[in-house]
Amino acid sequence: MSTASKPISNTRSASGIPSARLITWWVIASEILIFGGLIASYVMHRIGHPEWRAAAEHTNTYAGAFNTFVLLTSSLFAVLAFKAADSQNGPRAAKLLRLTSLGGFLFLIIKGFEWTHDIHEGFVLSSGGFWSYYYTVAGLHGLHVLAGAIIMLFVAADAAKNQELQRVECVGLYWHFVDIIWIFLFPLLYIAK
Amino acid sequence: MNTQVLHAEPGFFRKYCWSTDHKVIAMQYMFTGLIMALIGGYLAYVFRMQLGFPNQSVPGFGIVTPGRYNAVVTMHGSIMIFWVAMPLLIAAFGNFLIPLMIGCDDMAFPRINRLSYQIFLLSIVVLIASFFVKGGAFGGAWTAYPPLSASGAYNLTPEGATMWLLAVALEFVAFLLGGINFTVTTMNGRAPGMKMFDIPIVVWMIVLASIIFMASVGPLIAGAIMLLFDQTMATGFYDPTRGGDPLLWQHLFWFFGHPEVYVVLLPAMGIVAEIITVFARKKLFGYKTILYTAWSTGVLSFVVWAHHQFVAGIDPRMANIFTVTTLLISIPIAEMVFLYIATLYGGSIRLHTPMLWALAFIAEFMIGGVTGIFLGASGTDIYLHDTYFVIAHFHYTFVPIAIIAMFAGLTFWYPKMFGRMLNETLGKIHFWGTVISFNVIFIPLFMTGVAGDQRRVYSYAQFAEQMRPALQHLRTISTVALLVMLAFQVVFVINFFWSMRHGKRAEDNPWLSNTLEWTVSSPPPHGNFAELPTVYRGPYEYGLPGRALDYWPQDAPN
Amino acid sequence: MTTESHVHHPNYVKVWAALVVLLILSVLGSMSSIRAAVLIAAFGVALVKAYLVARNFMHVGVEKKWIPYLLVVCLAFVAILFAGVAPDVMNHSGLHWENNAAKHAVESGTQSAPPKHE
Amino acid sequence: MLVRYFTEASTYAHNIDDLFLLIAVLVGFWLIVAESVLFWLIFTFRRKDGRASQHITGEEKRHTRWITIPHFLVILCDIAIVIPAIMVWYNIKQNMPPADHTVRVYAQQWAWSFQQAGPDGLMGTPDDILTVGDLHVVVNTTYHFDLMSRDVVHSFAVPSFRLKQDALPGRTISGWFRPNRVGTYDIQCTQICGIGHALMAGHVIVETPQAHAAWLKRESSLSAAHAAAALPARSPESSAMAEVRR
Repeated sequence: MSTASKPISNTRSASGIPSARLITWWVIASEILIFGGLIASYVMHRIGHPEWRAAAEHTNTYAGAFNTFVLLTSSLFAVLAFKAADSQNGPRAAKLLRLTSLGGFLFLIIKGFEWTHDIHEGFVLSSGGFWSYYYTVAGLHGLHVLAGAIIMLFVAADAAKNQELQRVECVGLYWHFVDIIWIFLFPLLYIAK
Repeated sequence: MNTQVLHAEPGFFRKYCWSTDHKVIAMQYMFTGLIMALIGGYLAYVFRMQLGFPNQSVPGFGIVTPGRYNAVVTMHGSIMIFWVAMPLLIAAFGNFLIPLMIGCDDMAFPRINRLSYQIFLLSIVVLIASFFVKGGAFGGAWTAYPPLSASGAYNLTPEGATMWLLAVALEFVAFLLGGINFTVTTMNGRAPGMKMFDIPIVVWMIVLASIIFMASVGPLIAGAIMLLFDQTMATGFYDPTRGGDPLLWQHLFWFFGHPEVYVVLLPAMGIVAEIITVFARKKLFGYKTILYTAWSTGVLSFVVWAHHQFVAGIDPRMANIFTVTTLLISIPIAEMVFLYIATLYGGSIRLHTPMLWALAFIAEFMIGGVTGIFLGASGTDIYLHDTYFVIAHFHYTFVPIAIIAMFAGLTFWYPKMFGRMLNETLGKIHFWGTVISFNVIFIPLFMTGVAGDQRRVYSYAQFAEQMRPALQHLRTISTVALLVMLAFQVVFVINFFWSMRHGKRAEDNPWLSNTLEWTVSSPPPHGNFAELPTVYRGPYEYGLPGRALDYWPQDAPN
Repeated sequence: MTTESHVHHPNYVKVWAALVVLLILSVLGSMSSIRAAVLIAAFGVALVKAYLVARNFMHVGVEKKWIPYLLVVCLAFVAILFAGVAPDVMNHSGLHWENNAAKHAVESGTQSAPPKHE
Repeated sequence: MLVRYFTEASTYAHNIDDLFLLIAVLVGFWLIVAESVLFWLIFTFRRKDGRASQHITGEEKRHTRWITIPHFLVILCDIAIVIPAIMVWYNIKQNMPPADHTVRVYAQQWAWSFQQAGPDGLMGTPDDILTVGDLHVVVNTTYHFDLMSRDVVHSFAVPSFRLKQDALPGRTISGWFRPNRVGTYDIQCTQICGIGHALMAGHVIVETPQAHAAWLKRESSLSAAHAAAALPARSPESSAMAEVRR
């Protein structure tokens, strides 16, 4: 693998930002609008329907808080991986990225237990307005976590061989963005009752 | 690793089906888009026949039942916008032109580009398959307003509705990937020396369109997920009895739906700009002003969406805000058209086929533009909303965009794409046949619209006031004109394939143009440029006094 | 590829510690019985946390100026969407219209406090 | 101008028609000017041997004024359109003149039904007149309507009244009209509502007060028996009907 076999277009950087990072920013921008549209819809319904509070009481604040902690910590590992990659320490970056990915999977496992509990209580996707939004918003976010955690393993495999280290930063940017979405979902779904 | 090896000649499969070459992907998009245009045209033929000659068996289709009529109308709208206008104008021309025009060897992310086309193809497979499921294709109009679209009990096409929604969602993903790639490529991949205002307008416009698309489609993707759950998981996002709201979908849809108009308009404007400058041998009048108008159109397009919903049950006070913003957006668009017309002043105009198409675009688009004012003004929209006036209006914008400007671009860049010239005589026959019959189709529809014909109705038998004989004559005229227009497309198909083998061999720069794509051989080789160019000036230096040639290519040092 | 670093690396562990403290604050805030306090604690803290992550982990401050502008413009579009849709969807009545179904749902939902299991 | 294509049968119909004419004149002027200039330029600057094209950047003031002057004129025209447009809109959709009568309009797949007060003049009493498909109204009388849908989105359109309003399930949307011409006029559904969309026709019958009184008398003796089993009045119940359909 050498940069020579990539198209020149990929290596040029007329804007001053490398293409890989630039496309990550554009992806984040478009994701803001996808999540933004969904969250805006949720918020306007939530304000208009005070009776949803009764349903919101059933969400487990501590599970949500612990998941926030897991994501925040994984974000820390992601940014430390970037720091390692920045100093050309591929193996260390790979190790940290795998920890980040582990955090992502841990998040999903906790989410799985939480949802199993909710479903046993009788709250499913179609149990009413709040639950529909609860599962849809968190589910869409969960899919992003899953995708990020898997992509990160591939990036880590390359990084371990000191290849494509610039990708460590990009996948990290994406991960922090997913983290920020959760930072807002946590109060929206678990605290505002 | 598995990145592709450049400049090596790959096998047939890798070359045409699994290629990451932007030109091959452009051709894939183009041929797919043209095939979809044929399907869309066939559907138009079916429902126009039913309207022009009611209740007779349509040759090549059969009896048009109400259910089939709804499905045919829905699919015509969806296909023409999502699977014809967008792939042809943005994806095909964007893929072909952007790397060539900015002087670069490929897209910034060739494999994402390939993935974009593959997802697009998958969306078509899902869409076409929906014609053959139980209940047939979705019949709830391309706007898919719930609760009609949300419940199979209402639309009677439960599987078709879900597949339609999936297909549209996949198409969105494909164009998000493609559009972001275009944007990054243009921002980063430009040849040395090409500054922001040296980029050809068509590239600017495709990139702006991609950005507008990206910014407008997000909420609708979210909305589509919710509608999908309403259809399949018994949720109630749009169900008023369960805390949902059907208006929410309308807002999410039109928040995307209106910018979408500009998503396809801007690339068409870009194509026309390239062509009129080359064939008038003129510098574009006010290059920067055109860009500013395009930007302001893009921004304004996000605050006008509810003019599609004036009578849809939104609060009537909101309509006043949206009337003002809607009329506001007419200002930059009018100015852009003025600038195009002004470009012709002092030119030396050659009326080759591409130029005819480009000029026809300007002339016809103006009709579409001014008739929009009737609909943007809330007072008249009360009467005209959901009548054939609306249909005639937006076809006077979409046909110039997706058909006329597309043909303009196709005839203009055909020599570069295939290395041969198109036949001029056949091209002109096709041009006049298409443009004249296009007007004969839609001018009668303006009249039936103001005479009260409502949309999406397979028969007016129940409406005494619409059964006036004069109206039926107008509908029949329109249908016959459509048949004529479709027949003239045969001329194009013959010209297209005949010229590909037997046309005159094209030189590198047959139209004596300035932009970089004309400096490589026709068709361009894999990797485009033998030596990557450097840019010294803007793209429209024509008729410069004191020079031997009346054009000055961007990459010529002096 | 990127040999020279384009960012200065702050002490990431400290930032993380601040984020965790903020998280604990918002959970503690949620125990308050004053609804306004809960909401302010929750969303105020969320904004601060998002800022910290964007600033220190995503380095938006060091990135080219237009990147944060781009993100802000996207947020502005979401705000426009909200402003245009909320009068119809969030409100349940307006000039010459009334959302009976939503009002009915609010009434019956707030009266029958225990949620129904399906 | 519109009256040539469609009868005017309500008091505000001519407001819309006048607005249509105003817009037609203004945009028609611009369209003709712009198309003429376009074709004039095409013919004047056709390629001729020995005449080279000029180099005009379009950035000098003496050139840009050919754009900026029309630009400001377009703004003026926009203002000249937007003010009357909003006035017409305000008059029809925002400002409701006091009603002489109220009628409830129910849309459902695929029929219109109407509920009017019976001889006692009160809505919601057993002697209410319920009709399907036909709406009987008195000429020169101001009506308010409360529009409701039982299933999907429909649109209540009476083109001769220049009236159009979507009916949304779960909502009651009000409006008004004042017929001023005796006759029978079509009611259309203008929002696609399923396979029966084209069958969803109705008639509004504008009558003289005498004819209306006679109709009322006939109808109230007929409907007294059916009143109890008739249509539900409010939407929660009707939504329950929608639930049953699933």
